Amino acid sequence: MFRLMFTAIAFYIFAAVTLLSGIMVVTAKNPVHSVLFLILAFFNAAGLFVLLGAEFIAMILVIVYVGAVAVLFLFVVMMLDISFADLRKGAMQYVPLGLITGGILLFELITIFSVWKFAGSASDNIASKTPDAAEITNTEALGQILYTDYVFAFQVSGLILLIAMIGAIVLTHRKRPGVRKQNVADQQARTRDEAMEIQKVTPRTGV
Amino acid sequence: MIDFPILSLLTFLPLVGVLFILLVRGKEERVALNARRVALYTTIFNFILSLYLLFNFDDKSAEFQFVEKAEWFGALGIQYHMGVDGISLFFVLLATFLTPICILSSWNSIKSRVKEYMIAFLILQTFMIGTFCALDAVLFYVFFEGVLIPMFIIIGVWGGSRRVYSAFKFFLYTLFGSVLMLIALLALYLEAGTSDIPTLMDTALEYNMQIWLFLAFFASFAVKMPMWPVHTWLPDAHVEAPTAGSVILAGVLLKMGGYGFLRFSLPMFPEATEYFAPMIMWLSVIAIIYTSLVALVQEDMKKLIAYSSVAHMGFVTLGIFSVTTQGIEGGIFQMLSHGIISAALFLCVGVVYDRLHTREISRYGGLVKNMPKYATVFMILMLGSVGLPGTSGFIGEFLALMGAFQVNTYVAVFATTGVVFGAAYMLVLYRRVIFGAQHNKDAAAMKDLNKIEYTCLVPLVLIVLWMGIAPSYVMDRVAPSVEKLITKYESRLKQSPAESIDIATNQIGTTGVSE
Amino acid sequence: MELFVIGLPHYLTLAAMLFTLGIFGIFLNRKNVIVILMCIELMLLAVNINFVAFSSYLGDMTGQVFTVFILTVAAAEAAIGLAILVVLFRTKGTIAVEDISSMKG
Amino acid sequence: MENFSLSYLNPIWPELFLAVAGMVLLVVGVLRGNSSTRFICVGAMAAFVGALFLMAGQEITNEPILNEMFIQNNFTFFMKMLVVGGLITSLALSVQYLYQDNIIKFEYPILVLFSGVGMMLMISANDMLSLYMGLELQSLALYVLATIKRDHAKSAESGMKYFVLGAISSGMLLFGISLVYGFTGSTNFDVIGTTLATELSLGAVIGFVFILSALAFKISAVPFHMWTPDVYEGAPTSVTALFALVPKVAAIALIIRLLFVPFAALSDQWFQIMWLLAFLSMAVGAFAALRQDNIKRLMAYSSISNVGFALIGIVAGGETGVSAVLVYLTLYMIMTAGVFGIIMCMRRDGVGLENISDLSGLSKNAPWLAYPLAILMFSISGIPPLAGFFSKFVIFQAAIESGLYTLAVFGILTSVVAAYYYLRIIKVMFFDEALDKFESSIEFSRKIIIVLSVFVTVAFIFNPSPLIEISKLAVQDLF
Repeated sequence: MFRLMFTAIAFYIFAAVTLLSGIMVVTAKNPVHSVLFLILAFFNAAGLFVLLGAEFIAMILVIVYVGAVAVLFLFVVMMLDISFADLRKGAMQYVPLGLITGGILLFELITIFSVWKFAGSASDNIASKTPDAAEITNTEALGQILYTDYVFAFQVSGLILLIAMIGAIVLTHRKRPGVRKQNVADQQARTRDEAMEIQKVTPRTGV
Repeated sequence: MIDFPILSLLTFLPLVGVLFILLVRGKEERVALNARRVALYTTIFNFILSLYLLFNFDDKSAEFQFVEKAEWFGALGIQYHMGVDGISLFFVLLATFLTPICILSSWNSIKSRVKEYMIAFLILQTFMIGTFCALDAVLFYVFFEGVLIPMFIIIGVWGGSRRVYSAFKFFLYTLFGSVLMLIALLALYLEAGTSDIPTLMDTALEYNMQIWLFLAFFASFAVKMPMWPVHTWLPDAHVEAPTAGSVILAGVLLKMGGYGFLRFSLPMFPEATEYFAPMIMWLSVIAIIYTSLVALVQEDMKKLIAYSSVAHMGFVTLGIFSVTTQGIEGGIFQMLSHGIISAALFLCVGVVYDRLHTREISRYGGLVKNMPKYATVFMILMLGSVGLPGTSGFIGEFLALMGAFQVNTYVAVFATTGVVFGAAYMLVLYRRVIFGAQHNKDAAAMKDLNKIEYTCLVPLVLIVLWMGIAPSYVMDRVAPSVEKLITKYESRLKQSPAESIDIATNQIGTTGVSE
Repeated sequence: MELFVIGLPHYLTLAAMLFTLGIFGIFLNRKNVIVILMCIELMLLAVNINFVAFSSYLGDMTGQVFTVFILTVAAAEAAIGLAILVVLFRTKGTIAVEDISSMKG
Repeated sequence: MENFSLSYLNPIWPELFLAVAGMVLLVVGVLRGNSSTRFICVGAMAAFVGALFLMAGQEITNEPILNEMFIQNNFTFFMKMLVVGGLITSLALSVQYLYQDNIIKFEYPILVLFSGVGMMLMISANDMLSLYMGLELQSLALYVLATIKRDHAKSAESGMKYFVLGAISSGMLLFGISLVYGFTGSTNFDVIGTTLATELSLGAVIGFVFILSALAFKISAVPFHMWTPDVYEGAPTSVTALFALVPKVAAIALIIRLLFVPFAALSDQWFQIMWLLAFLSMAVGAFAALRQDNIKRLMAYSSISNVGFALIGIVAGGETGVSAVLVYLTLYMIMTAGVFGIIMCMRRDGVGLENISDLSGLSKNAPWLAYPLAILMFSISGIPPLAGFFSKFVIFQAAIESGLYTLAVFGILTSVVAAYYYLRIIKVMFFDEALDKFESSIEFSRKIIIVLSVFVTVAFIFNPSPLIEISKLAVQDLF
């Protein structure tokens, strides 16, 4: 009973904070605040994942999302010198339209969930049954199928990351003329003849 | 009978000419001259070849002759199927006959982009002949629609000042009609399981289906004809097109509509034809009277002749949709006759236009003094157009009216008044251009017909007279096919007495659901 | 007591709300690309909640595996999106989306 | 695992080969720098050709492999051939353009190559997961390609728009997938199909609608088309050519597979959605194009209306309908390749031109460009005897056969409207006064593409059967 209550309370807290910070992401005046609220939302979502027994995902969400993606956002927001005040001008004119669209969508989705029912055979269709948590941890369970059953997707995700890398480089990398870089090979290849010049200096004439 | 594929040869020979013209290189003037020559020789040779068709045509038979069949669209069971019967024979000849004349008539008047011009005409000829020979509905459609491309270019590139507008109007009007026909064609194909025209003619269709298909085909042919009230593209196209373009437009392209009625509408949708015939006959009468009146007030020679074309085509539809032997034969004869006469009339306009660069009637006058030969030729043609006995025009109109009389007296009476109007506007035109005072110095100084113009016009005039005096040569060949058409039409009507004429309750218009 | 039984519908409702919020945010911040990108992240978060919840309630690992890949791809997507944003800012000096309509339709 | 042998991977060899080739070329590019761009382009084309041969030599298994995530059958074979052919074409068109427009980046062909891998995986997907991964692989590469002319504001804008809307659509796709997964308990196409066939739940339908709208974005079907004109206009022309040729084909292949394999049981639902999409796409594509002056925008709207026509075939369904779609796509691709080849030749004083008015009087200056373009325009507007007529013919035949009279009549009427704007291009070229000449240097590969495209367009009438028969064969695996 207590356990149930604890779970429920935890769910409500996590859910509420996630939603509220989500709202703040959308409405905050300063994008820096948006990013920070996004991070908060991710943290709380990670909490929800823990409640659902998916510790690994929760961890990844924190590490990848908070650690990398959100920080990347923060970095870009701060790097670009944008006058954010201008960006918000006229934003309010879309509120009614957005509210109507969003409202309808939400209403529909919640209606569906209230009549929620798995397909009768849904549980027969399970591809990879979740192993008993007492025997094997969530991370290990995931690892066991990620590199075997899902090796195909795993490889493709590698390609996607490669594309992301190429893309980021090709779009933003710029050769800066005038920046001197150390070239170890050149340094090593220097000979004494190149490096030194011996000149005879006669007195009172200078070099 | 014969083993070599004469119809394919006739159809595709012009394309060989195109190849030759494409190969012509060198200085612009040389290229132009060679292009003209190649085009002329090709088309003349094609005409001679088509005479072979005429002489070997079995005038006792109502069947399709010179039939060719080959695999084409195997996956869908659509064949390359060509053949002619009495109805189409003379249209093929009309096309082969008028094209060399067109090319000859533009020998001097077309100076820019001669090469392209000749190519366009040769391609046009391929499509025209193909349309009249095709015995497969899809093949027919390909040729029928393909005509738009060269014609669009001819009007648009070598036309008058408002050529762009006219070319677009021509193209889009005609396309609009024929895409509806495409849908109907597909429905027909699926209903009957074949697109073979002879087979389709023997396929009995449901009444409601017939009504819809008839309307769709009608949309296409009526625009092409053109019938009132969808005729408005024609005056524009005629006025702006170069002379040869007008000639071919009036001479051959308009006939495709009438030919389509005979080939598709009547034999395939007999019940629908019976249902719509009275309406179409009234439309024809309106066309005859209304456009004649419009023609009466025209100041532009080409526009006047264009409107007269619409009126003459009214006689054609009147004859065809009377569905009597005389009516249909009259309709066909009228089409042939109009093909020759209006073509020649446009050439006549071209003759003076080349000299004075205006088509305004009021700018001319008293040409009889300085152009006596021209006046003579023009007179014969004018009389032919009016329908004077002894010219081809008379036979066509007379037979068409006879046919109409048998079906509906009122229609015939009203149509007859059209003949009077027709006489009026043509005579007015003739009087104002040929007689009267020579108030324009330039017009008075114009030279008479030169050799090329003479060569173009004289054969046409001779044919007008010959067809008027001895129509039986043509009629004998047309008659068996028409007879067969009528017999089939009537037997089909008897077979299936028209069921309830309730279009509203049928299912065709609503969207079905896929399986 | 009903209130304390946290079932699948709770998670799904939360996810639906987050998803809707993301779409609403895109409407609201039509001018500000960077917030739009964040809204997209919110949408993806909602999707992840859906997947993990389903996975948990079906007793199936597939949903979690899917989430792992969504996270990976989303990271790549964010990297590209931000790179494009930087390019846009460098060429135009602004990231306002409305300026993007220099091409008229 | 102990029984694993390499032959197990046979169906996926072409993709593997391409991915490895891409990485090798990437290394070469990195070592040799941007001066090797032309070489890498040729290398990428060679890799694609190699993939074509590998595919041609493949045995058609129709057995899902790799945890049932990947399938190779006649249908995927046909579509992949089409996609790879389109990619080779787009690369062949772009080599000279890259140099002329100063986009000398060796990453360009590599991104094209990887986007190709993504499309092939997407077509072969037999699981929601592999679908998503393939889709993202191609999308990410295409986002970068749209932006690749990075110091050019329009290119950056178009990349941004494409990216934002693409990301939103993939969010919707995922949401839909999650719902379908939840309701059926599986992400596998076949399992979803059998589950939905026995039991239909509202949730799965909603999820499916989300998936479908996301894919409607990818094929730019109205009302998800807003991005298309801007992206077409803003992206460098070679990228626009790529967009016009390939991704839509892949996306339509995906839609077909989804509709007829996992969601076949929902055909009553998707019938209405697709009907509406087809209807709106044809209408918007035809009418919005009327007031365009930019030829790339015009082609964007043209592609929207053509997607509408292709969707008619899907709505019609059945073997006839789907095979008609394949014929339609093939011919549309061939014609578009020629059109873009010619658009790329529109250059004066080192600047690429995009306005229709720039074509003025082209028939006098450069008949070897004007006549092909005129032929292609007549063909796209569906005038016989050109190939475009036959593509419309098979589509409308399928429509009539399924009793879709309203859609067919409406479609054919919009095609008349569309004919107007295609004619406008011809009018400008043939009836208007001539301007200065275009730059005359046209690379051999581009010439080949234009000539081939025009040749097929004109000569298709002589033997239309093979394509139709092959496409009939290809769709048999779907039913």
